[in-house]
Amino acid sequence: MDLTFTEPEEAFRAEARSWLEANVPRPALPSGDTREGFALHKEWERALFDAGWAVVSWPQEYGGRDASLMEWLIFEEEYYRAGAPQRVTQNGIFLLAPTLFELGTKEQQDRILRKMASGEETWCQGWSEPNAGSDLAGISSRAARDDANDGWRLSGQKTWTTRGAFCDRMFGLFRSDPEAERHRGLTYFLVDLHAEGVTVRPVERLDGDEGFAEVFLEDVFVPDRDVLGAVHEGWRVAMATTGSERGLTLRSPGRFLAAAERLVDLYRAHADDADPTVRDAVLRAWVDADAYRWQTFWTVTRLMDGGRTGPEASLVKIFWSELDVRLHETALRLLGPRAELVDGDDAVWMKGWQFSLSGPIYAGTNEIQRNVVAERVLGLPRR
Amino acid sequence: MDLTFTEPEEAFRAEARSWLEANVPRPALPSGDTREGFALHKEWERALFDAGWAVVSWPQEYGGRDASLMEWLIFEEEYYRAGAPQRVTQNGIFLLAPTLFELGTKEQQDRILRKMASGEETWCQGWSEPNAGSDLAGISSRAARDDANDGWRLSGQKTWTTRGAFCDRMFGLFRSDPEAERHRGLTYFLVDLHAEGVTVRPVERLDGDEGFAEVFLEDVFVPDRDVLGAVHEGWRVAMATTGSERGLTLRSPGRFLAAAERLVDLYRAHADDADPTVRDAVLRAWVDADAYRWQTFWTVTRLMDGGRTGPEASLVKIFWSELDVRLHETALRLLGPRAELVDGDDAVWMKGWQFSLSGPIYAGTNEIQRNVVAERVLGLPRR
Amino acid sequence: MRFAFSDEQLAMRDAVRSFLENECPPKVVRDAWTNDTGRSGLWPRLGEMGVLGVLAPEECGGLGGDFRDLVLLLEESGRAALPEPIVEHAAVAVPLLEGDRAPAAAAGGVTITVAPPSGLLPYGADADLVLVGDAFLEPRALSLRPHESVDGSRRPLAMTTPPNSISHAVTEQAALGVAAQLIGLTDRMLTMTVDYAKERHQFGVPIGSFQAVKHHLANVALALEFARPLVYRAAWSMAHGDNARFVHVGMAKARASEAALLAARAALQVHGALGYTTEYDLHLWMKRAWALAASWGDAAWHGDQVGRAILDGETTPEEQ
Amino acid sequence: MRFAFSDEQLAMRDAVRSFLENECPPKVVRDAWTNDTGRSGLWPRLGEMGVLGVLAPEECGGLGGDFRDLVLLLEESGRAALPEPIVEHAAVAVPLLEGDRAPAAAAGGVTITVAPPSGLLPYGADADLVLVGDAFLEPRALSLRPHESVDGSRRPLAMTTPPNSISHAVTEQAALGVAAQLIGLTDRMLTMTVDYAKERHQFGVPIGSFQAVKHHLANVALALEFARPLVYRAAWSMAHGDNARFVHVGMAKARASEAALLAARAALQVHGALGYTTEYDLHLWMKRAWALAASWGDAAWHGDQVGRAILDGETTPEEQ
Repeated sequence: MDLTFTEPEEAFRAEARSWLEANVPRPALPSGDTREGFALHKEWERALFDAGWAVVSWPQEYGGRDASLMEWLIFEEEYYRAGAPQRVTQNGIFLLAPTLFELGTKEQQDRILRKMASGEETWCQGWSEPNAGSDLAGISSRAARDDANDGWRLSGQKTWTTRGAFCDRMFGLFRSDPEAERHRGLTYFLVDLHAEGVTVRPVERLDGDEGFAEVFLEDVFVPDRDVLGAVHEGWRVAMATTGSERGLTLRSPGRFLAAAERLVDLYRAHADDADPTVRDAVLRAWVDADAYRWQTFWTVTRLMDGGRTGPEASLVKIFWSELDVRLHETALRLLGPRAELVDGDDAVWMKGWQFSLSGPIYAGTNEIQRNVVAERVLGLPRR
Repeated sequence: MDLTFTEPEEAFRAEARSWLEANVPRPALPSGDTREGFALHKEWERALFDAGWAVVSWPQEYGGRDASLMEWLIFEEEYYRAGAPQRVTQNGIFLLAPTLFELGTKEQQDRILRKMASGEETWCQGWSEPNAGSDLAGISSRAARDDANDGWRLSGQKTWTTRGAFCDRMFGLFRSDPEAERHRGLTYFLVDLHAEGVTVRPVERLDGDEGFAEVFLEDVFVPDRDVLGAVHEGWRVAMATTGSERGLTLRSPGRFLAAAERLVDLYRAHADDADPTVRDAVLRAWVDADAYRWQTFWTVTRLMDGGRTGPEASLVKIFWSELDVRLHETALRLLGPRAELVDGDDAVWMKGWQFSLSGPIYAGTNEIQRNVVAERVLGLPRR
Repeated sequence: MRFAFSDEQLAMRDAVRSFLENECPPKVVRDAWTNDTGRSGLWPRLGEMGVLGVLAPEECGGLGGDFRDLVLLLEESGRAALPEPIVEHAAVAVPLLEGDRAPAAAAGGVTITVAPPSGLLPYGADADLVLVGDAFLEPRALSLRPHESVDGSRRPLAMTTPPNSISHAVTEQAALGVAAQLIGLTDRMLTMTVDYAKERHQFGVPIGSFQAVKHHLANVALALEFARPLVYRAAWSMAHGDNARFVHVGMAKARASEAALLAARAALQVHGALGYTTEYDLHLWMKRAWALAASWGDAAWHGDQVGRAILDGETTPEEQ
Repeated sequence: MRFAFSDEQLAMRDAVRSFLENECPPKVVRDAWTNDTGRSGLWPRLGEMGVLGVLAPEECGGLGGDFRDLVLLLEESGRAALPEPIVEHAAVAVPLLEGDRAPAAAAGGVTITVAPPSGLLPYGADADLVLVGDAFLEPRALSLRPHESVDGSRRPLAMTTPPNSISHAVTEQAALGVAAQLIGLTDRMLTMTVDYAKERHQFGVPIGSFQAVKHHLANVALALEFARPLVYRAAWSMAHGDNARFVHVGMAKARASEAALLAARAALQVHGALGYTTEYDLHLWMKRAWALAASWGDAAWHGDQVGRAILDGETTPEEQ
């Protein structure tokens, strides 16, 4: 056990920090969940990519620098510490890419990964459907075989696709075997959102941004080369990867460490009229973020020794999502009656609060995640 | 709406207060959940009865004074304010008596109620069995017909009977129809614990008192006159009464108002070294008790206007039991490292803490109670 | 001791409830986010019904009532998320008015908002008068800056210099009025969510049959059940002129604020992604609850007031 | 950055775990409530194994190790609810000893307890020496009054005059040692309860299949998962002499205390009436957790220490 960073790790941190200090846009970009903001964020992603910071843990051939998981964590800390923009490429990089690395063909990797990393092609996810939310196996969108054209024809509706209104491509599951039920007979497709038969309707989120979209597919052609993994094996493909090889999660500790520091600053600015219970809440948020940091170093050391992450990932998702809610709730308490304002400098907290509220809902509600912990970590009966 | 007490109510309060001030034993009696303490508490119950305070809300013929529910609440406030002893007769008075008043025969009422109220005959409940805890319908103790002697023969085992080792009689459900299942085919019996075939084994509780007992029954004869309500209808009998006519609950606000006042005193004694979060916890406990008081006045006014209590009783049970746990937890925080001591004056808090922990468990765990609220108050599907 | 409302009070509550169910459906609340005023257009009719003048003397066209007569009506305004400064106007300003302004205010001919310690005037842009300290001023007499609220109907105007002193009476009446609205908001969010949990199916069953969902909603019911009597008790203390009314109002506002915030959290969590869109109505109630829970003293501020009385033996509220 | 224990440290942990599983089953803990000493009788063998002398220099018969080598062993002592003053002795006293007392202490030939700010000496009745401030005194040199603890094995003796000053080092080593024990207690209570929830049937199914039970236990797993690394990190900070170690120990003790109290609550609630009897073993762990969570600074006290550093920028711990 040695909890000091190595010289190479320190050097990596220093390089990241100085580049970010020199390049992070000031003033901050408008929300990337709006059309204008999204375009600006794509430019930022291009700059990140050109400097080799877009996907540090990827192989160099795809625009990465073969960084270790520990270095990836360090980069994330520096990225959020610098107040750098949100990552509009994240769903491709963190959700699709690990699956591509593990189960994609070399042709798919070569064709897709660099453009994904540079933001030239932006990806959104197409998991949820009106009747398949927490219960993903309820998917009813269909894929019909089109032998004549060596491909498939997709029809159905996907919903809650984040930034779907602005992205170029979508990955998702479709029912390729109409006979099969639940988890069986699904295939993992990569869909061009500019293709014929695709209609995208933006949906306004709690904070007013059009961060969601409904995607309607009518007889949309997808060539065989855009099937990821084996036909009818989509569920296994989607669940196969933990993503632990090239980046643990969409929500590494760095973002919460930075948010906790900003919360402490806000507390100091309001310390005179802050009541003692809110002081305790500020401290809890800070300690939560630090606890998440050390739990992550603990996990990453195990992974670098060849371990795998399993259902413990559910513990992590519950922890960061609820920490994020408490952290922003505490900020609003500090702002008191001015918290309701959505213009002015402090408005970032109300926006962050609304964003944080999605954490316990998406990617498996925390109720489902607690079931997973109980059943797969603790071994309680499924029933 | 008039939230002042009427002159008769004030007079009733004054009379109760002065009698209690003159008669409450000093120093406090030892725990009534020990053999010696139980005997002393029976003497106290006798004194209460002789002065007409044992069962204020009962008819005079049974030793009461026909007090209104509001007066009963006032008496409870005064009783706990005076630091009077625990009521070792409570399970008879609050759990069995309401059923006797509603469904018992005049003969049963005349034979049982006065002796119950005076403590001459003490009652314990025989609901739980080793495999029937939260799931009361899992009862397997049997009642076999004994026509020759106009009665029944009971066999089986009851557990967690509070003060069962010291009580004279037990009320409980037994399976009188071996063919019937679950809630059907049960009969409500009144059992003499001194009868032949009864073996009582004391069980030590968390706090070291032998407050529980296991009751083993082997072919115990019970005459027909000790069947309460109709044969095979025991479940309906047990569930029939809300007890709202003559006393709402084992745990009226008075006890928590008094405990909250003692907590405030404890806080004042430790205010210098108490941290701000514990101050907030003390205040919450006090406000909880006050909220319970006003919610009860609200409910009782409705009842006095002819309303009934229903599943809302589950809300009340959840509230007082969790308030009691938080209240005592807060006291232990104030005591800090000295909280672990179970000798000396402050030990009442550790004992009270351990007692409070039974609240969310007995009489239907709070998990079950929350289901009841969701299903029967809010109307969510049972599944 | 009789803790219940009179038949007249309940009848008036029922009348207002059905009026708002008919005239102030979610669409009206939603439109208030985008129309010119942020308001419902129902103000004069609320005046006609006597809602605005409950606390005005009869000779001024009011009902000559007290807070017991008003509290249930404010609760209904919360249940409907009525986009109006009804607490500021009917619970705070009207009883203080003199002269011919009183009848106009009682009738809904004018709209009055009140300056809280923050100096943020809700519905300020469309108000005819503003109560600042103990003076009724015209908006143009003040230096005001427009702001946007997370609740698109509130349109707060910020005073360059917030009022330096506000009477206890104003704080108590405003805080209790808002507490009553929060109770109504909580009740409505709970009902909306129970209805949704019965309909929405996942894993082949209604989500309301999952124990975790049941317990979320049971906890909201619990908070509501034990907060509501504190609000009604405080209404009586105000009507009765009880010396400890600042304590009773403090308990009411603290617990009502906590209940509403809990209800909003549970409602969103149970609704899931659907509740996370502005196309669904829940957010209108949720955002109102966020704004009101923090206005006229949040749970911590009132808790502090109560603590000074209960733990430290103070007998008067703190100066603001 | 490498956050893992060495193979040697893990091997020692495994050895101690299996030793305690065999030699310190629940019956031994239970007997300690009623025997003469309140102890397990395993002290000399713990000395032989080197557990007591981890922090003693090799020339004194110790292992010359640091807190990284000790923390897992103390966690095991918590898992087994070992009724011994092992934290006071091995984590606090041993490294401070000089002369020929050190070998004896490392070997388990003597037992040393430590006076906390409360002046309550755990296992004081059977101790050979007491560390008071910076002095090792014999019990008979002190004026002591026997007390009963909710944990029948602890047998605290109260000093008539508690120590007026205790070094930061002592507080930090004791608090971290107790934090490690609380992690072990939490882990064990969670395991006991999971096992029970699998076996116990109600309504025809294992109670562990009810979502409310699942979520109670998932919450304990959550608290444990994020408290444990804070304890190990603090162990490294102690070994490394990190200037902020008082902050790291504070976070560790605060979160370990909260995890253990949560685990005790959940364990009892899931066990129901069975867990409420002293015939069942759970109470032995629960009561140890209650006692240790409050000793050497409870969650609030350590939270205050951490707050002074993080929020107020203090760089040294508060004087006691």
